[in-house]
Amino acid sequence: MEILLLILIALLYSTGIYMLLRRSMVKLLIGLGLLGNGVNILIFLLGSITKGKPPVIDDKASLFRDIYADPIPQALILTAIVISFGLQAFAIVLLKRVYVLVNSDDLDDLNTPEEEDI
Amino acid sequence: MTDITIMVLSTIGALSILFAAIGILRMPDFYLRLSVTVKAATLGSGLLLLSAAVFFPEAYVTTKVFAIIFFLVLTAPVAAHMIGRVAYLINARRWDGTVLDELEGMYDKENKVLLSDAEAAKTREDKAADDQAG
Amino acid sequence: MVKQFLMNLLLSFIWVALTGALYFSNFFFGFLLGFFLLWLMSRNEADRRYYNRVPKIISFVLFFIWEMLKANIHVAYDVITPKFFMKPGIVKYPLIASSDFEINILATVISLTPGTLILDISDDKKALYIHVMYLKDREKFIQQIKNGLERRLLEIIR
Amino acid sequence: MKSIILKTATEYLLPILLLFSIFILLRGHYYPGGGFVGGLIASIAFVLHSFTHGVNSTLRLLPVHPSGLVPFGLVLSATSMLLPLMAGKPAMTGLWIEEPIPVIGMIGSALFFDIGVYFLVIGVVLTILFSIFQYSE
Amino acid sequence: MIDNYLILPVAIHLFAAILLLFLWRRTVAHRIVSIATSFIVMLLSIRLFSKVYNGNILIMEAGSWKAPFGIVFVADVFSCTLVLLTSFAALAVSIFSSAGISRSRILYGYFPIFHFLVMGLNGAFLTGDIFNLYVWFEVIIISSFVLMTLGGRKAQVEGAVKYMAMNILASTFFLTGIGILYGITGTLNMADLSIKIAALENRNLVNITALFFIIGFGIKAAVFPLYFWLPSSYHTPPSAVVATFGGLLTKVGIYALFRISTLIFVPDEFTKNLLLFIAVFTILTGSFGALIKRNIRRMFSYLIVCHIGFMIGGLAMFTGVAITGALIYLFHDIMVKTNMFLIAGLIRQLKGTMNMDKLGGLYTDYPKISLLIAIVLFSLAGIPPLSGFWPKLYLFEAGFINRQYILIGAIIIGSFITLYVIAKMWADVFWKNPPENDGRGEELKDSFATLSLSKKTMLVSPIVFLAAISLYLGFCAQNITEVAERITSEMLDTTPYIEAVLGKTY
Amino acid sequence: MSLSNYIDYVILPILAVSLLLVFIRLFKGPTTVDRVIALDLLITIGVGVITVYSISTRKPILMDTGMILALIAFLGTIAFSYYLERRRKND
Amino acid sequence: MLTAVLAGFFVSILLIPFGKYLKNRLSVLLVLLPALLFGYFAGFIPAVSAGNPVYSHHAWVPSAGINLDFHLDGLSLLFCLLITGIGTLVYIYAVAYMKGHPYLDRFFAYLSIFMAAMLGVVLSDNVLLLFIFWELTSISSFFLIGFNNDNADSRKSSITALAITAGGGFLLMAGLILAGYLSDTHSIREMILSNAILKSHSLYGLVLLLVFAGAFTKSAQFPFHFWLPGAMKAPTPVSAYLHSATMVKAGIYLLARLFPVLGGTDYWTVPLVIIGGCTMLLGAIISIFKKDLKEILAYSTISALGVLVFLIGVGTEAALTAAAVFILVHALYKATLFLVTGIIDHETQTRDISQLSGLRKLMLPVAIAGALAALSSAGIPLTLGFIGKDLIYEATLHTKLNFLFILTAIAVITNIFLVSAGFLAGIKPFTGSLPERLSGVHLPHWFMWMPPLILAFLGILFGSFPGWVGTSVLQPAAAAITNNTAGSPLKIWHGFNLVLLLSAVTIVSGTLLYLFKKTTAASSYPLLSAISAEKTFKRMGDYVKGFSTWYSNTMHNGFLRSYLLRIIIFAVLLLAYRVINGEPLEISLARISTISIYEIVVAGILIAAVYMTVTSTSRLTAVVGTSVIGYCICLMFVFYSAPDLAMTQFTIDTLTLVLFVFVLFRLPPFLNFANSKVRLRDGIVSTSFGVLIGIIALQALNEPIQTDISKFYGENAYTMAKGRNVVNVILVDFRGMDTMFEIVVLSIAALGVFSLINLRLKSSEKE
Ligand code: NA
Ligand code: NA
Repeated sequence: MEILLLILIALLYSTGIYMLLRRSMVKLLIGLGLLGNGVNILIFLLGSITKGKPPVIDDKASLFRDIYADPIPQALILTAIVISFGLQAFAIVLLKRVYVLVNSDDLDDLNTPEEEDI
Repeated sequence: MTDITIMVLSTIGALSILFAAIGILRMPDFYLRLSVTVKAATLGSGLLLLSAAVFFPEAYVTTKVFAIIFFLVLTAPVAAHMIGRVAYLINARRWDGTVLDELEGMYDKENKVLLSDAEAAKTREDKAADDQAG
Repeated sequence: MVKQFLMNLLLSFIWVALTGALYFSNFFFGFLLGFFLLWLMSRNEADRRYYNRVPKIISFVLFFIWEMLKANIHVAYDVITPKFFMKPGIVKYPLIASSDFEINILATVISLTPGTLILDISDDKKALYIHVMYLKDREKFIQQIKNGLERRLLEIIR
Repeated sequence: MKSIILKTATEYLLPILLLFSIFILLRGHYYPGGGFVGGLIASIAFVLHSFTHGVNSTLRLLPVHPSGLVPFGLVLSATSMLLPLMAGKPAMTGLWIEEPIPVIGMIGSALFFDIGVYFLVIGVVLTILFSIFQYSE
Repeated sequence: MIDNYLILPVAIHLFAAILLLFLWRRTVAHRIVSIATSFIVMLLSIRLFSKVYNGNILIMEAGSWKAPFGIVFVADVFSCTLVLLTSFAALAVSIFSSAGISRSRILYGYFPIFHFLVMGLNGAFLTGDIFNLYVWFEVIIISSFVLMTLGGRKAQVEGAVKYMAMNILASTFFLTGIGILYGITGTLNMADLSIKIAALENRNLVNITALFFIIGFGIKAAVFPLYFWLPSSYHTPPSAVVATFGGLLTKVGIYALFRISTLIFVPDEFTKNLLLFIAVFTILTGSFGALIKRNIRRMFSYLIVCHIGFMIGGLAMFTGVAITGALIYLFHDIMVKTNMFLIAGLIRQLKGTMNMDKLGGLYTDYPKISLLIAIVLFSLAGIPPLSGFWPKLYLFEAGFINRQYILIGAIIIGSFITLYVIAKMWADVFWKNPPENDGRGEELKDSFATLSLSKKTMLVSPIVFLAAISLYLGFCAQNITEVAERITSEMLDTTPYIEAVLGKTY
Repeated sequence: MSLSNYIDYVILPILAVSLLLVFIRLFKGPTTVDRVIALDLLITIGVGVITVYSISTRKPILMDTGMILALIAFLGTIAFSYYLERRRKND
Repeated sequence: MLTAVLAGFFVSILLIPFGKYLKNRLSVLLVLLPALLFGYFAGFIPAVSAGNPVYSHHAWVPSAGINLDFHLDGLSLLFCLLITGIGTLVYIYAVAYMKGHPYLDRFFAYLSIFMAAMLGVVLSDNVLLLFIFWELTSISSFFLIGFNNDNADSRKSSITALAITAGGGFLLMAGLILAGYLSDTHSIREMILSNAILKSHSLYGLVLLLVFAGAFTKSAQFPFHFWLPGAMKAPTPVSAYLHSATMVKAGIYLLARLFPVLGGTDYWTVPLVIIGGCTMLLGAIISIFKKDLKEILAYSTISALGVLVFLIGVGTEAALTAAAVFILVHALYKATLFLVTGIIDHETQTRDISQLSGLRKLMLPVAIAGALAALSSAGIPLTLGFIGKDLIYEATLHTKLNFLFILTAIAVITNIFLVSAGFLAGIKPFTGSLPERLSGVHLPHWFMWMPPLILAFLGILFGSFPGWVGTSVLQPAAAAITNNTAGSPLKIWHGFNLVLLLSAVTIVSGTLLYLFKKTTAASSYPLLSAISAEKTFKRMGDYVKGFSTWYSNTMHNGFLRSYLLRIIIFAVLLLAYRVINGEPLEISLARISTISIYEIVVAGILIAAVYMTVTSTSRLTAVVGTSVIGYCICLMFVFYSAPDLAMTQFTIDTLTLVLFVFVLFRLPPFLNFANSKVRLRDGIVSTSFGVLIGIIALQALNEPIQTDISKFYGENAYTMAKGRNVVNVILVDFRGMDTMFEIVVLSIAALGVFSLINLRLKSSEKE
């Protein structure tokens, strides 16, 4: 399964980067999203994956009786997901602002000449 | 006994889902796809959930299963209705075999309002007049 | 009043179901929580009677499941066989049900039955537009719903 | 959106979702869930309401403007994080009441922390979405 | 030594920001709370610094969980020096913002976000956990996005989009690095990582992992060829905002680079050469850019890039003398770059523009302010014995010791161009008479003269304050060099750090 | 065939194939509404998959995720309806 | 001594608050500063001439090796006396010259800073301290040259001067640090002791190169000489003081000071002789073609500086003695001539010699001063100039160098031109008939004419009675340069020999040249303008600017995607290098688990969804695609035991979808801008990046996992932190700090969205 995840990671990173290199801001945001997913899976994979053993201690037990999935990568990814949500939400609204300003999502339309500096 | 119950329930459930999947792929127009999928999948998932309720002896799993079924039943028709309505508004193509459409001309598509009978009739007349004039 | 009470009760049951712990304090907590939430969103509805509906509810549920299974098999057959037997159509169904709640339940039930799907409700709440997969006879279909699902449902609700 | 079905559905879904969100919040320490997911579900409840009733109506429903929940959640979490400092302990040290409370279980600073997260997430999501909704309309 | 005191520079900013949120739309209260907070934190930071400098490395084990199990906050001399300098800059910016930030922006949350940003900076300096560092970085990034877009002008949005894209990419690199690091060591505590990484046999993998951090932090530090976001964005937001950015944001990248390079990934030959290459081209790129820009803030932006190269150069040589030089430069740069952008803001208040072609006559109109600005400008240019001069002594000497003549050449070119553009700016902005308005351009007016005395004071006093610190850094260089040398020894021998975090028996 | 084998080698594959079929519809479209209902169906099937998987691994805890899926999946559909109702003619 | 050096700084600081009270005659009080300092340093003459240098030490930045170490020996004393002595006269002169100027306080502040810095340069024993003061002289000179700041030429000249001198300064700094590093000390006295190490070191050449760069730029040596004529934009007292008598001699001082450390080798001699020779010849020739009095003086100053460099380069005892004497000679007569020029300029408003004549009738004391200075410059016997010239010829004739003849010839030719230039500046304006236009001119206040007269008389006095000044000032100075305490006594009369003959030839030829040459502008001599280095430097500057513009605009082209592309390419190159140079990839199966059909299907759907997202021409489809990706990942999280993650991923993805949908619905169509070539390039770059990540992840996967910390969490989650869901316990307890500040991130994002949507600036809120 790890190999499959590795392929997914490679795919998400490369398509994420590819989308970053487009002119459209929507694609840019999608690219950032793909990259974020790629990173999450990478952390998840390298923290080693375990099937069907969620890190939740059984009722009436105070310790794990058998092996369980590493909870740390999960906590890290959770934090990363939430943070990217914050960033992405802000970026999406920024996209809205871009659209209001230049009436397109083409980043080239956004460039402001130096003469307009304050 | 439990095992067999579970097998039966889960098989029917899984097959329902499979039919839904085949349906969404095969059906010739959007409304038919929608019609087929919403309930078959809900039924299928519901049966699978029931088999889980049978499988796990703990009470809290049973309650959880019913909660999930409840949620599914609650939400699926609403979603189907919403998207079906919008599909009609944006003129999703209907299958040639469609035999009747009583919704035809009942929408004020500018304002996305479903007209009452009288209003609709008036709109139809206006339109016919326009056509003649044109 | 009654409806609010019932809603509240429903919420506390859901709470118990969710927590999966059936003891009084938990129920009470769920009740309080539900009361709080309802109070938060308090709205006024005419109060209705809500007694002696249990047998009718059970019979309705069984009827519904039966209808659902029957129709499902019908549809499934059509889906997996190469030829389509269906005769789809959109039917305008004149409503007896009048309150939002009734209409809603009816719509849900109709939608969950394979072969039928609510597309919309007229703004004056007088008619449902139903997409039907096997529309042999419009009038027959309307009567079927009227005497089947809608009647049974209204018996429970009213 | 002018759909009676959705409107009615929302009316019972709103309390159910809210209840569910609190359930997810409180069980977080023991089962999957917690303040985040709980908060997200609660905010989805209001988002749904705003779809059918409009943002202004949803805002009237809420006792405070969602943006007010942000500092409220923050102050709750931050206080539970920093309260131990007053007792001369490092920040984030868990302070627990000895006896478990029915339904909720153990009451401690971690619970308040999670509740803070819950309110904050509701505030954040609703502030973001409602701002965008109002702007788009 | 365990001492929870060290979290206060974070906690107080956090509570101040929350308080400001509760005081939403009360602009006067916002100004007062902000200045008071910055002042209190400055006092606390001074105390923290003296505690650490005169005593041991302090740690706080968050949640009372021992390292490496919990998140540890560590105040060594490096951290608390940066916290201290940040507190100076924050105080100055707070005061300046009270008069220099428009009312609408304050109404829409300028001050709380500013305090979140400063909190983020302090957190980044103090944390001893690599993932926690990531979280702090994100706090910094999101606050800076918001500050950058606050107001929503087109130029601001343009800058913010570029800033955002490249900084999120940086975070991606950083996070990828963390993922790999956790995968190969199973720990996130930096002291623990130090030990585990040193023990790892697959050195190549370690070096690859280091690359992710170098690129991630390199983007944040705006080094060649990763610097593009900086000149794209720093000329767009209000000057008080850019003052914070210019003084501190890139420096967090530098801080992180220094921290990981000394504690976790001790650079091998290739990495050193890479850093050297980066340093030389960063200096040159910044210099060339600064040479051609006619807008004050665009020019300063490139100067930031140029001077980042100096610090990277110090790191690249990786000897005591070199690191000391880079550190002194870092301290100097934080103070002077913050001040430079405040000055840019003041100049705009005085003359209505930041375009050097349209500016002029400041020396005649405001001789005392000009003198004040001259001190800062010449500190930046490294005129001895002002603060910019001292680090170069070390860098040159280190360059000769390590025989890095190309780097020395680059530093000379960088210093020379800095001096040249500063002199040119002095001549154009202060000496030259303002050009006649040909009627086409908009009317440029002095909005300073009409301000109340208290507002004038708020605009000028932070510049005086930071200039005074710069002067102190220059004339009392002995103290600064001692601090820098102490930090260098901390960096070259990390045993005390590791022992402080993990205990004597790790 | 034991129950767990039956679940692993019959039920789960059927569900997986269903997912795949639905995805083909999602991929093909042709209209956005088709994609939207396919997405909705994917999630509903996902609830089933999660349920069966929790039986297979004997971890009822995993069903909690299904609960959330069931409850909020339709929000996406509602949002799309909202969008399609108001959008301009061009996408 | 520290106080003496820093006094100038204190005075200028005091001038900031009190400057406005000094506007008028009170400014004469400022003369006290140089006067007192002169007295102070004069007091050291007996001790120093007796061979007892004075030291003073104050700690400053010991860790950087910079302390306030001052060392007063013969050389320093000579310079100190010049700085303070001429300083006193210039201050007096300036009080009258600048009378009524609105920025008088600034002027004196800069002048005082300069004086202090200059004293610091000549007194520092520590090379780095010397450098600090050195730079301060450049800076104060910058402010003084640009003093008339509304004049564009002034500003330009000041920048040029600063660029040249400070640019050289940076090189000098490097040189001094290198010297300090090689000899392991920053003290010049200690360096002298270890000079053998320095001279034999492989980097000796580099040290010389850097030090020369500093000295040549500062002392206006060819080809860096052009800043000096430009510097004449400064008020005349400044030209007299900085740009002839003192600052430009800092380079000379430096060479002289470092002679015992670095001097005496071929590496030292050859460059100095060549550059000094070129400079002296060129400066002298150009000087007589100039019409502007100040320019004539500027070029003759350049020439004189060339002479000094030349002498130090020659490096024999005689040459160094000659240099010591010539420093004094030149300072006295050139300062006089500048001050005289200043008076003429001040009173007649012109400096064009073709328009000036007969002024002796109106300002006799000035004429006397000018004439005396001109005579001294010409080296007429009984002037100090005569002694100086004699010593120069003596030195050139008695070197052990080759091309002795050429060197002497250059010296003679230079001096002939210098004689002529001196006459042009000191005599020409006063002789002949007085033009009508100038009849209204009158003698200025005695504050102005007295100082040049004093200087001129001193030249005669020292020339006629060289004994005292020779033994007590010049000889110790020469001794300090040669590092030889027993210097040979100063001789005025060498008898009738070749030297005398050359002197005579020089004077006669110079006088003839003065009498018969018609004043012509230098521009009419294309050869001279062709070798003007200024143009070369300007062209170089333009080239650098052009390159910078091209480079910066190419690098920073405004397109986000190209920035990102470069960042990625950089990353790809580095990672690829590391991966390829690393150990060969081994795939160990230790951490590989089995795979099931549902995993393959979910992964397959994910891949197809990615494809759909990337290739879609519809935004909405792309958004649907991203949702599918998210939901597939959610399923994977369920498969791999992460229910909390799955929940969060699902809810957040749904919310993001809602958000996206709301923002998208007014956007115009999705256009594909890139052509297939660009897409291919981007595809290659991004694919290689992804593949590299995959390979690296695989390598990391091969490392054994360490689970100490997650074991700790498993053991303590319930017992200590009272929770069963370990992930949640991590989030709210073990790593609660992460969560705390992650919700801060969310809050800020919400705040940002709120303000981004609601805040619209008023038009008055520009910035
Ligand atoms: Na059960
Ligand atoms: Na909790």
